[in-house]
Amino acid sequence: MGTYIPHTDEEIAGMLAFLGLSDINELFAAVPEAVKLQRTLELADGVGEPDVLAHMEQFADQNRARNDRLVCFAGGGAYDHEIPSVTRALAGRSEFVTSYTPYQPEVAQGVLQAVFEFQTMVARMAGLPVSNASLYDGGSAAVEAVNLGVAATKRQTVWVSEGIHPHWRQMLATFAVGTGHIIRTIPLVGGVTAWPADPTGVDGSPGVVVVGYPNYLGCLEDLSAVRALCDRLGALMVVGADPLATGLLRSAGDWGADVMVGEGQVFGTTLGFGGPYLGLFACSSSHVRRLPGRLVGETVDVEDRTAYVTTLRAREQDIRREKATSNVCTNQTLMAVTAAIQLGWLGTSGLIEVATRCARATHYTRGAVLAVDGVTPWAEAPVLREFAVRLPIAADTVIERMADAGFLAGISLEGAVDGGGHGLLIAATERRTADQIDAYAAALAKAVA
Amino acid sequence: MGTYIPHTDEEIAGMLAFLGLSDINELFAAVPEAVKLQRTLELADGVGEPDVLAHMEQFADQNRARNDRLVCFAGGGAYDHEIPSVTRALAGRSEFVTSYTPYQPEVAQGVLQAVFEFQTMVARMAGLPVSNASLYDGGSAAVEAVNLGVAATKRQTVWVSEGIHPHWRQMLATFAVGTGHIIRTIPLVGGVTAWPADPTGVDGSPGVVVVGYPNYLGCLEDLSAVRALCDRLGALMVVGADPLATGLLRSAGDWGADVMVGEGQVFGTTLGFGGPYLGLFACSSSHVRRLPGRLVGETVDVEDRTAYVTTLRAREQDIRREKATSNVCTNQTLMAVTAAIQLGWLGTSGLIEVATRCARATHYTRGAVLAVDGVTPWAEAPVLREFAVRLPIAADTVIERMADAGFLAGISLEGAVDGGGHGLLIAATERRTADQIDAYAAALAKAVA
Amino acid sequence: MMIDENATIITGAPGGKASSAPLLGRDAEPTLFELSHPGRRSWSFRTTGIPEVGVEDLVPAIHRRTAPVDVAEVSERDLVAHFTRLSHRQFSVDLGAYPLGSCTMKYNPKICDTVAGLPGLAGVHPAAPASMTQGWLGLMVELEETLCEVTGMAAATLQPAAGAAGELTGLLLMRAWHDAHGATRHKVIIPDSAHGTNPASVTLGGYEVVTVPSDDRGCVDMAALRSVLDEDVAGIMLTNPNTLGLFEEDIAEIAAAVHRVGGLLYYDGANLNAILGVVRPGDMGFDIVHMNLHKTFATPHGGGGPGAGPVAVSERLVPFLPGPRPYRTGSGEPGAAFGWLTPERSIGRVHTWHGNTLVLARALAYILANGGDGLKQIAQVAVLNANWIRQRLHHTYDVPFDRPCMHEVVLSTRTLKAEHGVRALDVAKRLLEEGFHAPTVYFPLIVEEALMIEPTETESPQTLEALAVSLEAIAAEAVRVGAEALATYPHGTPVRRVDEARAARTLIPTYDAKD
Amino acid sequence: MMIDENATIITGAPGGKASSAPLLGRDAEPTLFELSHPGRRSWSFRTTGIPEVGVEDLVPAIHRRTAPVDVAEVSERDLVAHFTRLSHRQFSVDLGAYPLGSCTMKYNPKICDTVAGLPGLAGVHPAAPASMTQGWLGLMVELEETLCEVTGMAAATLQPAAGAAGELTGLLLMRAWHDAHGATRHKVIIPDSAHGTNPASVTLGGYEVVTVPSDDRGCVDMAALRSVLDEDVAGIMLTNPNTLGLFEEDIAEIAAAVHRVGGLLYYDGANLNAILGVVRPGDMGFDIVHMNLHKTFATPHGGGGPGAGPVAVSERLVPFLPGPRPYRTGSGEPGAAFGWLTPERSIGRVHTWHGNTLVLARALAYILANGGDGLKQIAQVAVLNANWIRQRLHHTYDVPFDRPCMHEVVLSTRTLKAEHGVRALDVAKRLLEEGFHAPTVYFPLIVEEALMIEPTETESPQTLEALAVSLEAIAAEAVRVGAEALATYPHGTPVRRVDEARAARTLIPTYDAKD
Ligand SMILES: Cc1ncc(COP(=O)(O)O)c(C=O)c1O
Ligand SMILES: Cc1ncc(COP(=O)(O)O)c(C=O)c1O
Repeated sequence: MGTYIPHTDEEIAGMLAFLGLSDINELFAAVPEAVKLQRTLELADGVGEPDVLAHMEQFADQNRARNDRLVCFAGGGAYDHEIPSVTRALAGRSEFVTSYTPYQPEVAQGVLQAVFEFQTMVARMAGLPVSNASLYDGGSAAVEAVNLGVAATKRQTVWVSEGIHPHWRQMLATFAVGTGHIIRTIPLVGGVTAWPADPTGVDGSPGVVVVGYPNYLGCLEDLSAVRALCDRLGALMVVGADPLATGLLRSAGDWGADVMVGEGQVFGTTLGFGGPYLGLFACSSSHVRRLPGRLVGETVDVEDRTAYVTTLRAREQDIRREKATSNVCTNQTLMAVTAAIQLGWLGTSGLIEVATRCARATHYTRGAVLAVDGVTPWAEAPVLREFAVRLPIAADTVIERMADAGFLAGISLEGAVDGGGHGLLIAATERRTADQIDAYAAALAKAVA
Repeated sequence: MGTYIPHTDEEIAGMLAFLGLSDINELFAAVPEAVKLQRTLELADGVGEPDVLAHMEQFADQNRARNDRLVCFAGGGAYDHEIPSVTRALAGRSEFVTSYTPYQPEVAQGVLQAVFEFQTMVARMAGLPVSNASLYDGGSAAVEAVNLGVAATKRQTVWVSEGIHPHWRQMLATFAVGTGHIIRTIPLVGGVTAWPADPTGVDGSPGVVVVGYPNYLGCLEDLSAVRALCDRLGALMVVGADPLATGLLRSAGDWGADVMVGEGQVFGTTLGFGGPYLGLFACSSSHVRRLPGRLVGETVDVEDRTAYVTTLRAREQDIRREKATSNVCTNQTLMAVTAAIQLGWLGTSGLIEVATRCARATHYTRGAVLAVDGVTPWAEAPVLREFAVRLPIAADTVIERMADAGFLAGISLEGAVDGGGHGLLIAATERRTADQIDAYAAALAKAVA
Repeated sequence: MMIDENATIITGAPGGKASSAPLLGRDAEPTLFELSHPGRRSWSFRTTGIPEVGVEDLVPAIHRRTAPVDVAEVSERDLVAHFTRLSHRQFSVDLGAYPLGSCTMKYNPKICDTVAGLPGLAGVHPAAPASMTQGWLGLMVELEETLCEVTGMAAATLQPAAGAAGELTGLLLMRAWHDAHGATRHKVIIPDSAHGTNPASVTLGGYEVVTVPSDDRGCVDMAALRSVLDEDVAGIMLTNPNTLGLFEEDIAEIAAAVHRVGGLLYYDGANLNAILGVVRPGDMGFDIVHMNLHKTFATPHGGGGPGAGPVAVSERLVPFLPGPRPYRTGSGEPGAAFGWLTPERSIGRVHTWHGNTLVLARALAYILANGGDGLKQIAQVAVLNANWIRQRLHHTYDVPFDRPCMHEVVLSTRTLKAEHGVRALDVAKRLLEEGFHAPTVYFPLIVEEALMIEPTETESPQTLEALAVSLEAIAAEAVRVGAEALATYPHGTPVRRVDEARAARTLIPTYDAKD
Repeated sequence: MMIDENATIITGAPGGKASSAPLLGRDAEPTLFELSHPGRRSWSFRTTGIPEVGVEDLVPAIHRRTAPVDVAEVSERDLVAHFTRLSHRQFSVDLGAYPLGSCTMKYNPKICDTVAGLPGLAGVHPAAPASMTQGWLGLMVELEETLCEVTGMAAATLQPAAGAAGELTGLLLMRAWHDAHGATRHKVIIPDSAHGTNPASVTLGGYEVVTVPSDDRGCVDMAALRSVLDEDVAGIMLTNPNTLGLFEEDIAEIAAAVHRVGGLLYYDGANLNAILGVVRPGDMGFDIVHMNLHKTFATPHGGGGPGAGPVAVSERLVPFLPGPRPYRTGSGEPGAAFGWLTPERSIGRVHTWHGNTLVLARALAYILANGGDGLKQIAQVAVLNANWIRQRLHHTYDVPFDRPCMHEVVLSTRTLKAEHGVRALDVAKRLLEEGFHAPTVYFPLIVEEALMIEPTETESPQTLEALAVSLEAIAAEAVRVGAEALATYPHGTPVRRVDEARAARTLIPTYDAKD
């Protein structure tokens, strides 16, 4: 029998007999012959685990850009942060890994409490009172935030800063086709969003304004201006924030945001070529009944002991169906638990420390890189843990050359901002050393020469 | 405070105050100034975990003979067997890893039952009714077996076949100095032990006879002759058996052994440069009160539920003190639990399968190697999963040359048997493929040319 | 014997006893915030040699936060104890049978954890160019081709992060296709047995939900379906086998009818496990298919995610797939065998990067281990197990649609409730006490007091036996002790029945919301 | 509602319910042999391309076994469930405080697991030549040098697999040294407070045990010691701080007296954690020192092992150390910096290979993380924690030797027993119910009703607080409810008090021994 099937042939025969059947294929009598597959699947037969591993290791080996081979200076929403053994060990506990969504709270307090702690941590970083139990990734969190904002303001127009991750903006465009939202991109000038004084054109006044903090170019924008704009327009303020940066930066809520969304990969989740990551979503209390996704709340059991349970379920698809606030069901719980563990490891001082170390490494890198002939700043606005430069030649070429020198140089700004082809987005995390950065700058000098 | 110390300075101050102390060094008032260390330890200050890992990875990198770099054909009591993810995952459960010897059975049923299952599996492989909860390694198990035998027969002379692992024989010699045993090595002829017809010389008749199965050269000896010998001499028969080989071979008990000892590394423990490994020890019921080490037995709790507990404790050092059967306290429990898991994964059919695959690979390798010019068999006796050959040049030289070709060629017989300098011990496990073996033989042809 | 009067409390924070370790299973585990004590720490970082510039020089004043984010401060030792204890308060597949209907809680092979942890897969930045990520692209292409063979479709996107994301992606594909053919349509049909994500996705896709009833066979009522089919119908979403665990026998007719009015068929792949290698959605006439890799292909559910919901489509819909997509360039140059391509009429991006990639890697490893032969056996035994349970229990519980089922069976406590007031929930909670996870309850909505049991193929016959014996015993007990007594269960769990109403009434979504 | 009469039992084996998961914590977990069913399997191996020769052609008939070894046959899924459930029946450091005196159950950093799993360390064959294992040899030399600095000794062997193995190695070194100096001696002195392995090792070393009593300070009675010292004394074994947690203040005098008669001093390093960086055995006059890396240097105990018991010696004993030993060759050639060397008068090999090497790697990683500064803080806080417990509880329990202790404190229930019949065992079992592991009981033997508490430095103040509160509450409860009631504990553990007498009376050492 198949690799992970316990049954022996005798047992199968016995079970079939109990069902009054003689052949296992009779189980599929309800399937019309006409549609049945009349051949076997054209896939290789099953192989032993060692062969499977060997096969997968071949793929792994063909990835040149693994962070144990190329020193990583790429960011853009996915960062090469320290993941301590303790986080891997705890997040790998099979009780967390192999359980389903906590439908039976009596036997799911482990996941429920961990998520409750996660929600508390996210809310504190966001400076907002409510956080959900996770969404797919930063981009999907942004989409849900826009849906919430439009539903709240009943206005379909959405202003999105060009400083929002280009992939998030692409997702907003994709899903707007279904929801009918009108997405208007507000350009960056000098690294910060140039908000129009007033709504122009047919779109009308926006119900939602979305801004990045720091934005995609790593720049820090003055969000008080955005808050003022939203007040004037009566729009919801959605901030796409880097949660790790909150170790040093004012929180979204502190700037007056109604909703904070973000990418939680920075808290203990491996780069993993982009997934699974962790969509963060926090908002003000007034919007809790429009919250997308699961929400864990504290309560008590019949013996009055503290207990946790998913709550406000009436918002969700399985109950509200076509009127649900979102269609999300399976989310990224394990990454949320991982983040709670990683944040527990960082703690209050560690969150500040890691943000500070990233900022130091980034500023040190920026200095070294801008000292390279022909490399100039993309924008003058202040940066924290990531920055963009203009190269004398195409960024793609430079990235290829830098790989030969042992570095993943960064991300080309091609397609992200106008004329981005010569733009390179560079991030240096707490894992980068002065030696690595100096070598990087030296290699860059050769690469652009 | 130190890396893994929770205390804050305030807490330490508070605790000192509670003790009426003002300085933490006052805690060491009982230590005479004269002997106190008047300087700080000349060791580097503590560093963060990433630095520690980097330091240890350097060592790892400097090991050329790692089985992910050199294809392993070395055996000699330590084998490169398959260790599935499932064994690693289960044996790595922190409840097994971070618990102490099960002194409180009410909260140690996990380890106790796993060890009870281990004992059952070892006893079944040994063909003997009793197994202990593990000893340090194969060699220490052999030493304990000899101690038991001498105690049982009150005769200090021990006959040890030259086919017993040379390191085991060295250990027997080392510890005999303390126990006063007289160890006599009985030579191998044609790969099998040439037992003397009768005791000769001053030593007198042996109380214990120790033989390997298969022996160090991989050869299978006819143990019925050894049983007959022991009957004639009134000696205990101790068999040093390869437990994995019992998938195909008759068990020690089946041959009439009184005690079986063996190296349990083959069941899920990594090569790890030789430790921690797993000493196996099984014997007949008549010797249970002389059993060295811990023994888990089944019993019931006050509610008559099945429970497990360490038993016959009166044999042990903590109770019997200088009259204990052994001084062993901490043993290799985690490796015993690992072996139980790995054997559970193998199961009845898998134990046969892995032994068969090793035998096939070994015989295939033997054929290919003996086809190489100038390479001849060391002995003609039948082999199972390991064999020895005579090389035209020094084995050490060949091993170095083979490494350049990507192989750990085997183990030199220098010091193991007379004239072993040109002898090479070769093992091929179920992990070796025909391609690897063919390449090995080709490389060997070059190496000896 | 006396207790020290002037014993000083050195801290108010609760101590690290295994209070919640189910070894003892009584007390609650304090939150990390309660265990927290100012000044404790676990973190450590590497030595970098980078000058320690002050925060003032790094962050302009207006951006700098004044008060730190209060996360929690614990030692690594207490961090480990806390989460290890929490794990002991959590049921999981690794602890026992988890017959949660519609969720396919099969065994998650450990080998896949090893695969997901390979440095060469886990350590790759998603923005690295194709030339440096050939392994990942090759893996994804191989998986896509495999999934297409399994579903009988032409091509697939691996971007959707879960089933619901796949549904919405599929509906946007539907919309794009109709738009491209100049026909704006407004309605999408779903059966009343559909999962909640279906209607929710339809709305987000900008369509209006039209629900068709199930007939007495538990299948789509053909007459009702025909009555709602017209030129305004963009398509229909079906789960087959459906959420009653029954195969939609009229699928060919349904497909023909829907296609006749120009509609498309969407296949909700949540139940794909039942038909692997037996019948393929593509051969049934479906145009769009999502798969839940975290169900059918055994990637672990992680307590509620991550999953992966690739969407495969028929030839005509390929130009609309989300992009960029990995593809075979056909080039022989090293590092150029695979590349990224965005279909010319792509609906655009539906994931921030390329999907839940490490989940994809796990799924491929699982498929390779099983192979084409193994996949079919999975379906066979999954269906066998479910039918054995049905046959064994159909005298003990009501079976609303009592005929051979596929991979899951929906029982009901209708009679038990009518005669003894015992509800499905009571049976479920009582089963927890037996050491099993509960079945899915009250779904599908069209079955009253539903108990939806999906054993999956990895539960051994003796486990089925034990499950059946427990369910029989509970039914007998229900009659014997009555509803009230049964309603007190579970007793031996870390917590007993929880006050869900209170949780919603006085919402406490964070530790800070506690008065 | 009825139960199916002709329901067939498909297998007699018990099912895979989480019966033992402490989530529910009632039923026992069946053994793997009971879960076993003929024909189940988990194993899989790689494709090798090696011809499938028949067993007959591989094994001569006389050697071939006739019946297979009946191991157990389970699916991988049931294997995982079984051992995961067993793990839920096991207390561990990771679950809570483990104040087991003399065992130093401190937190085991997870980083060390990562180190022990490095392919470059875990994948190395022990017989590979030095030229191909330079990393391992370098690691071992660095550890040896570090341990020598910590103990104040000249050189060390890393071969002994645990403390007891180190003891025997040390005694053989003692014997070798005396033999080399032509004086065969017969006696080794140990205090009556010594751990059982000491006398047991003395016997195996071929010596006769001479026990000296402790005086009213809990230290070696100097007068008694002097009275037994003569030319026939090979040496003395001391634990300092001793097993009462007290520092042997007369250590200098003891050393002088023993050395005067030509004896050697052996240091049992089980309690080294108390004095790291404060005072070194070598500076106290010890000639031979064993360390328990699984205590002082935080390598996990694994439910009873593995450990590592390196033995360090003073200059004069170096020539006798076990061999071969890794050493710095001084050569600059690549791959030749380190080599193996056997001391000219070596006592020989004491381990099959080079010691519990992966445990050694963990210990070095731990030492590097802590550093010289951190090691001293470990001793300071370990001693601080123990003294806080002593001070806090010395009115509640008897403290036989009520003066400042080192890393552990020995309490006694003497008064509680006299007045209320409550024994140390009852307090220990009652403490299990509170979620703590019990202290060591009835050791050292010279203290009646001993409760030996070693908090270690990694337990936070709040954990100490909780432990103290529980012990105070138990003492109060003992008075309130009396001995009988207390003797019924624990209640909430997977099993309650077990019948140890029966286990010894009717021995069941394997599943097959069951009637
Ligand atoms: C029938 C059905 N459809 C859709 C879904 C949604 O899939 P996901 O949870 O992966 O979003 C589920 C999951 O429970 C389901 O059972
Ligand atoms: C004081 C003392 N000496 C010696 C030993 C024996 O050490 P091991 O268990 O590592 O053999 C112990 C271990 O408990 C001990 O506490």
